[in-house]
Amino acid sequence: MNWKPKLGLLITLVLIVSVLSPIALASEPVTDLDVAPGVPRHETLILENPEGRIADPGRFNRWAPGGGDSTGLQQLALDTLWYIDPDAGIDGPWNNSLAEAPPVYNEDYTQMTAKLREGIYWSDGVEFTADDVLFTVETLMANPTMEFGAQLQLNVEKVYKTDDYTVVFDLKQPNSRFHAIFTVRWSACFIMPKHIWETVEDPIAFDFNDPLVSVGPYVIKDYDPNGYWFLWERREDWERTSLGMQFGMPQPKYALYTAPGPSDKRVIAQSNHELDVIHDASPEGMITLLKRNPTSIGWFEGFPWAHPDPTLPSVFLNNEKYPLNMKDVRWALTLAMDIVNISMASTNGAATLSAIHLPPTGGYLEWYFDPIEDWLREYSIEVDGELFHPYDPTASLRVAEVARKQLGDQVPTDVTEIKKSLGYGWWKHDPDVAEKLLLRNGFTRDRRGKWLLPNGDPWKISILCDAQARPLMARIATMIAEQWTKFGIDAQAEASELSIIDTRVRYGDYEVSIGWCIETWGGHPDLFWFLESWHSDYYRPSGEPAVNKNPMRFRNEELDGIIEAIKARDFDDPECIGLGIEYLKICVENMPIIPIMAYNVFSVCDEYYWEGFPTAKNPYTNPVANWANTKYMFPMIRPKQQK
Amino acid sequence: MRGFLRVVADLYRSDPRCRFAFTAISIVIMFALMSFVSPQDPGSSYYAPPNQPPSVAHPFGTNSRGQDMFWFLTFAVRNSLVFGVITAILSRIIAISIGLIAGYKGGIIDRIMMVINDSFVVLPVLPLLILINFIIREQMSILQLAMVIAAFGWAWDARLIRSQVLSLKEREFTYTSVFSGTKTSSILISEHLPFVMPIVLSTTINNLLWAIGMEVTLAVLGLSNIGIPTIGTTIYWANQHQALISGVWWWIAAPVAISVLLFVALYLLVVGLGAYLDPRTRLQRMKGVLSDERA
Amino acid sequence: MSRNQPLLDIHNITKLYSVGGWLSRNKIAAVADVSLSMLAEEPEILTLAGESGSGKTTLARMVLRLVEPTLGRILYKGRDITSIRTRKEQIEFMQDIQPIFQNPFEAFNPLKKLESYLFETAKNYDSRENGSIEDRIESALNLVGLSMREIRGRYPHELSGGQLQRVSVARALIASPSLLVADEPVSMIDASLRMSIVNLFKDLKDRHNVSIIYITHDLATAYYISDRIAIMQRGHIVEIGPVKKVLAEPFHPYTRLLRESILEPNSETAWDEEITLSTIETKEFARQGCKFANRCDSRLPICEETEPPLSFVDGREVKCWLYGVQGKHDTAS
Amino acid sequence: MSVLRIQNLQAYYQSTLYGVTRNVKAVDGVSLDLRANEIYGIAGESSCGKTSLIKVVFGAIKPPLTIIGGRVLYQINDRDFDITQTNDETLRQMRWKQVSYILQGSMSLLNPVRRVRKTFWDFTKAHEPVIEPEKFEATTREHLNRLGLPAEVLDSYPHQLSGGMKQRVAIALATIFQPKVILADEPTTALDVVVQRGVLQLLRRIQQETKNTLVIVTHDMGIHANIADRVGIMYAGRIVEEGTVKHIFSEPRHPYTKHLIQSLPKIGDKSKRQSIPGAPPNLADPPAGCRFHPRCPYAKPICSVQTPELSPIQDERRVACFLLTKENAHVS
Amino acid sequence: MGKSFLTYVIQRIAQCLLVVIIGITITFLIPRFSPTDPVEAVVNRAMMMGQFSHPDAVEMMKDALTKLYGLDGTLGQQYVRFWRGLLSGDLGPSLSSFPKPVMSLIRGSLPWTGALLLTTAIIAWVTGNMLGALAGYYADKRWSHVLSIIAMSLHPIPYYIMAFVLLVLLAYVIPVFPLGGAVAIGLKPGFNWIYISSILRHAFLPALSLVLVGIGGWFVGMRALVTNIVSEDYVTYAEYAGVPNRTIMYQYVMKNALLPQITGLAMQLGLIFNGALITEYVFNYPGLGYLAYSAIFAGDYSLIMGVAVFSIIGVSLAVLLVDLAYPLFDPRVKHQ
Repeated sequence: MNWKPKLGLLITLVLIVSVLSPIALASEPVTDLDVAPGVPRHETLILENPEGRIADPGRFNRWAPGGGDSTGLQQLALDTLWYIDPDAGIDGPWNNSLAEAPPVYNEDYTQMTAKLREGIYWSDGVEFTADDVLFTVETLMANPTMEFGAQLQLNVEKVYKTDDYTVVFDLKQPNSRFHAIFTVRWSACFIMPKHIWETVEDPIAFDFNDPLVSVGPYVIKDYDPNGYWFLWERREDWERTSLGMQFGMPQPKYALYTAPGPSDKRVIAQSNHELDVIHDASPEGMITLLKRNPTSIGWFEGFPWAHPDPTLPSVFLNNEKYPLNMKDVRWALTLAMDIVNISMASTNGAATLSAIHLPPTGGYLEWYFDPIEDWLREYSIEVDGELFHPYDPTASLRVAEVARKQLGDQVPTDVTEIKKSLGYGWWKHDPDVAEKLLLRNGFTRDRRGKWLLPNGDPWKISILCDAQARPLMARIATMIAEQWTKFGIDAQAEASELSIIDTRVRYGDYEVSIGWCIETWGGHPDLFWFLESWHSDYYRPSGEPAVNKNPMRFRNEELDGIIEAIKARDFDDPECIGLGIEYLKICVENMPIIPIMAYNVFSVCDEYYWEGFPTAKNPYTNPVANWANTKYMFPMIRPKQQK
Repeated sequence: MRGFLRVVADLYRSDPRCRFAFTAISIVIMFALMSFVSPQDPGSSYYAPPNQPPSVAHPFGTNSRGQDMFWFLTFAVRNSLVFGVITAILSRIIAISIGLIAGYKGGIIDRIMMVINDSFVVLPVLPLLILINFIIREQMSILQLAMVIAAFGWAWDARLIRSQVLSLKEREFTYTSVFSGTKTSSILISEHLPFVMPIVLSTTINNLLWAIGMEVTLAVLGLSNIGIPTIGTTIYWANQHQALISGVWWWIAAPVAISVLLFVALYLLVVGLGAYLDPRTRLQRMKGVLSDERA
Repeated sequence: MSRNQPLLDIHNITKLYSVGGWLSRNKIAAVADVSLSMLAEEPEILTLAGESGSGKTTLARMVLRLVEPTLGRILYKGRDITSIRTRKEQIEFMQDIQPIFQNPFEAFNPLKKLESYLFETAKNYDSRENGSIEDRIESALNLVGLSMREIRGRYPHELSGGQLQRVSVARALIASPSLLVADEPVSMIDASLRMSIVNLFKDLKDRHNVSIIYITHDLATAYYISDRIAIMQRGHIVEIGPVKKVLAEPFHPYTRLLRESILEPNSETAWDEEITLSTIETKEFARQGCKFANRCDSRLPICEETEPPLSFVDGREVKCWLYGVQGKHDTAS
Repeated sequence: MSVLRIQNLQAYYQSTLYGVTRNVKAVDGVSLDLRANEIYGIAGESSCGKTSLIKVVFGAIKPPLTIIGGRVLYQINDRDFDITQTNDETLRQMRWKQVSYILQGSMSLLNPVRRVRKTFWDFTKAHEPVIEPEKFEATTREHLNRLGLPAEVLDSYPHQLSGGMKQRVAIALATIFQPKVILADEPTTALDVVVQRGVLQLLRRIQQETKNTLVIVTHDMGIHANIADRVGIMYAGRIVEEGTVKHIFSEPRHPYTKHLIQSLPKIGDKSKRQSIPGAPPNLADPPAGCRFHPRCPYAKPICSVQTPELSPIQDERRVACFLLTKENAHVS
Repeated sequence: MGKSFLTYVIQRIAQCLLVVIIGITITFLIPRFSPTDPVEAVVNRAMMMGQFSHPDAVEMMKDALTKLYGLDGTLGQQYVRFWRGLLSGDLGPSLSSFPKPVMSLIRGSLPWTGALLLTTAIIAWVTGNMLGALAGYYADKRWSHVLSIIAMSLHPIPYYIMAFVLLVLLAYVIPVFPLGGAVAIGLKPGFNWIYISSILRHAFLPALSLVLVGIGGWFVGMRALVTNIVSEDYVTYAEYAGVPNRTIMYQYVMKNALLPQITGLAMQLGLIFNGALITEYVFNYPGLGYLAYSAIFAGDYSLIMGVAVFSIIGVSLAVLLVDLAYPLFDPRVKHQ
């Protein structure tokens, strides 16, 4: 009985069949020519939605929690009065979108008037008018849990129209920056279609899904009931939108926002030409892509490729916590950091450094970095009777040098180019001076060289960072921990989740954390946007939630004066820049947080199906896919002929 | 101790599986111990040229953080091992106590214990671990993580042990001990424990594997203490630097290969040791008379 | 019968078990309404005999408190043994009643040294005589014909079955019990060694005043050592009385069957008539009337319906309608 | 006419366990001659090698059990073969059809999760691959009927049967093809007296009906006395005495046999009986010479040096003892 | 007769209920100690807009949200409210996707997780046991050793790595399978070959990774069981009787060894989340695991609870069913 070979045969057969059958299924090509039935690949732009899977994909109510923001919704379907581009913009950073002109304030900033564009239509054919704006404001004011609701309630005394295209806001108190609510930087308060929403009983519960009426150039065509992808189709009447009206036809007939999964997969997907715009790759992913896929491009043509977001990752120091409440200690910690290594560890050197408390992006180099450079070079602190100049104007050059060892010629050699892409300078790595600063404040070292606090306790620091959603922060924190440890502080990176970090930081339940509380318009020099909450009026001690951007609990009388002065001036008043420079000097002096670099986003675009993506050479907008501003990409890119 | 060494020697000599297992385990342990003489601190980085493939100077290559993978892994393997072993021991203590007591006492105690036990069996462990991690991760040491994971890793094994004890307590030698006036606790420990040892051993390996797997899972999701080098955080960092697709395969391959080697060795050891400890073969060995020859 | 307090007094005990599978379940009485007593001043060896499933082991286990009776009482020296709660009471009880198990290889943990059992026992029970622990162990071993020299450092497998069973007895004796409950103590012992153990039991009774409940299906050894014998069938004692009377001239048809089934080691007496075997045991448990009726050659119509009473006949008690008078009641004390 | 001749068979358990090599001399020079139409009893205590002997005779030789020497010759249907030399396929064909085996431990012989009918089917099918279900059912029922077993057992699972019934099913399984030789190893151990008698009477009836050879191996002398025609007494791997059942029980000659028979209690006889002193030897390290000599009250110096041969002392009677063999009689 | 069975069933169900209640209570309590707070999460998100929000506005928002989410009141009150809702089949609204009912979120993901994991669990179980049984039955053969080593080596490979290596190999180096998702974009659900083949093609890599890692455990367990059973008397007896090896292997060895593995399979369902979460993460598979994962990050108590409740009830039910059905597999089992 020869059953043994038979059984073996049977099992082998089963295994072969089970392996082969799906491969046979796979004979259907993977890189389909069509993205979806009837949606040709070459007419589609595929972008990454960094939010990942959207739990409730059918919810398009952008004004209340739930659903996704960056699914194309805020980029392609919604619109508001004004946009400020973080970069140069197509015709300047300021764009009047639904508004026809910039906001007009009265003398004492208690009234703002917005003039709307005519000829804009909702995708269902209803005209967009002042009624929509009024309705939006009133609805939100009636529902403080909706985004901007509480804020509008606090600001707006009355809103009314003088005609169908003019909206007037009477404000409760003077506010020269009220228009910011309706000005997109990353996002803003978008306008609702009144004719859809007015019948809705509970605006919070409303999904805004049947139909999703768009005022942007695209309408939703289909979406994954499981929230992984959203497919948009260009409106037939695209020219009746502010984008089409101003800049012509958006080129892709379709736009697909997808969540491609872990970062490795984004790289694979783009190599397979299945993802045109990666929101943010890791630096290594970027390098790999450039090696593997000749059509992939970054913001800069060469190193450091990444787009510097107008946000400033910094080392938050809780200014209330001993010993961080001492200026010398904060400075000592700064001088104990070696920016070259931090840059290498976090981004392989592809970081745009900033020694001062503003992100080195957009117009800021010109507005703030150039004017203050000389002052920085001269700036000194007194240590043991000697003057020490802490500024190191060559920091970015040194980074470039180290990076060149690894990446070769891709790293620029031209100083101007380096300054533009890698930043100007940073603070010196000078542990000796740092040591002196500590010693003079009563710190001592134990036998093993570890620092002891003036009260004799060992000095321990744990650096709160996000290892999950923003690995860059973890990489920075780990490197700083390593450097501080070498310096003699018992430092450790403490990874946690974004929601926990945010809450802890807001409540002051931390000593050191990596994050950002300084962010700017990028395309506009106004600082009031983030600086307002640094005013000591809004100071909240640890234990109470910090107001917006002052989690480090910093207050300074001189700064209060500057903030008040900015507030009293117009948004576009050039004097604001001078005041801003004074703000920078105060910060350098006190070092409330240690600035590190711009948030460099490794947005990678694939010029396989499309070309003309925004780059540093042609900086008409920001390629970072989740920004509402990326809508400007659509009329500017061009299909590329495939061989 | 001498007895232990004899057992090891016996197994080593007679069983090729065990010979391989001992060798491999010794290598892994030696490797882990080398962390104590490591010239490199696992907390420092960029001391070596990054992304170097394995070579004489760097047997496991270097990673993108400029760390020598050989020396880095000595720490990672040591910590993962320590973590796994602590978890396994703690959860064994729970599983053995619950299993022995529930099985021996029976009745209402058994019922209550088994309801609790089953409740733990049906819990969705990973989401809960993630949550607990949220609550107490801050600076969670290896020991604390081990305690948390151990708290979820005993239930199924306790059931296995209990079912064995259910039959053991009906064995005559149990009654002999009872009538010798022996206390319940020592009956459980000195009479029943040796019999459940083979099963304890094999569940220990599974538990160890499960625990280290859990740690890797948490780390991959960015949920562990990234400051401590472990197999999990090694993979975390490799992922952050996209080692798999940027060609730095040794960053992932080295820890995976070590854990595969370790576990294959542990399995083989358990098979060999299980046979050795199994009361049946143990008797055969000691008596030299084959059991089928007894009427 | 002496009106002195009995050593062991079993009153109408019953043990019910549930049997059956998924869809059917019955309660069967492993031991049904059994009464029995042993006297204190006059040590005896009482044999419980019967086929497997007759309830003899369950009965013994109830006496040992390893199984709790469903109904009825067991008094040991006048004390209801179910009232034992504390460890102290338990120890006192066990010091008086000790078990000997069937399989000496099973009675000791194969992974433990034998002496540990002896030390453990000696340690846990107070000596009734003076002497160190060592001495008490040595004298118990001497009683069974062994000495510490032969035991020290040995594991169970290193001894023969006979030796092990002696150790088992010695261990029990360390507690100086008044009653030994021996469940098939020689069935696993080789024939060439068996009698030494049997003789040992006899000796213990004769010379050391230990009463023994001896459970066996081997009627030959039962005859050899015991004073009284109780034949059990399907939970009932069907015949009880002096061993010489019961086995020499069995009354109950079941006892007769048992007696006839014995394979005498003598080719002259080889049997030749065939017997009927019961096929389904649980049916026999569940049947009304006499449990033996379906196998009985001399069954009467009444046997099918009504359970026979225990009748006192010719120095023994028999539970059979052939001897019973209707309406006559249980005569067991 | 002999059906089975065992010639100077030596079978050892050769094992190397954790570095210790052992030779357990389970069967050490056994010669037997079994005839058609007889019940041959092999008596011996635990670990005397009787099970190993039966295994070798059945050809169930798996490591560590190893044949060291000797032959096991079957003469069935005019075919001769030595089971120690036969290939697997012949062995498989021969088994159950010609020789079957009832294993010790009836309680676990049946697959607990398989209905008895299926087991019968498997066993039948193994040797009659083309049998049809109807025919199988009919023959099986007839077979059971012949053995006095209810056909309902076919629908049962093993656990639903009593111990005695299981053993009878095992016997029925072993006899479906009416083999010429049936080897039964402790077929009634762990059964009650009454059941035991029933099972033995079944075995005897089968033997009487088919006139085959039944080999019963058991330590229970009562069984031999009651059903065997001839009995071989085995001690420590060797046959020490062989004779008709009558002779063995009425006049045992070997000191071991004598003691064994005399130590058995009998109902109606309360006279004192004694066990044989000492214990059977460990077969891994048996004593030199006659293996019984350390326990033998009649041992002479030669007994510890030379091994006595199993020699005929009268018709149908063979004994291995220097006290009885003529050529050594003078040595005393 | 049937009555006693009924009593048993009732007892067993009561025990199952108790297990469910304890399990759910544990799962209810743990997130309450979590520092993630759904209200704070929404507030943080609002802050992300970069806009200045007045502290009073934030406070207003927080109070309103707390009420809206039903997070006001003591732990006890929340617990009672939770059970009241659960018993009426309502798990409440999701907090991170407010006001979407948790039930409807789960409804969307459950079929995917269920189908993928059940199928792979069964495939892994069958293949693992099959190969394990063969390897155990022919323990002396060379191929048996090789198979064992392979199975044992697969077992310790982390899910993530296994999944990713397969992905890189079969979706990148040799791009025959899609990178992720459950079905091709834009395909309308329907009972047609295109849709079904798309599902199969998308499920292949996730399934393969789960199966490969899952096989090892069953293999090792089965092999050990078989090695024990092979020495059972009834196997020897059947071998002696010349029953063909194949019959012995399947009917005598494997069938018996499978019994403990059946309970194992039911219990295994409890481990579903480990594999599922990572698999879904790597392959963008729209299942419950990833849903739970994001719920945790959003501090979405009600969604966490929802997924946990489903998991606990699912596993308990599976174990209960296996327990009740066990006598069908094993005729010896008596319910007591």
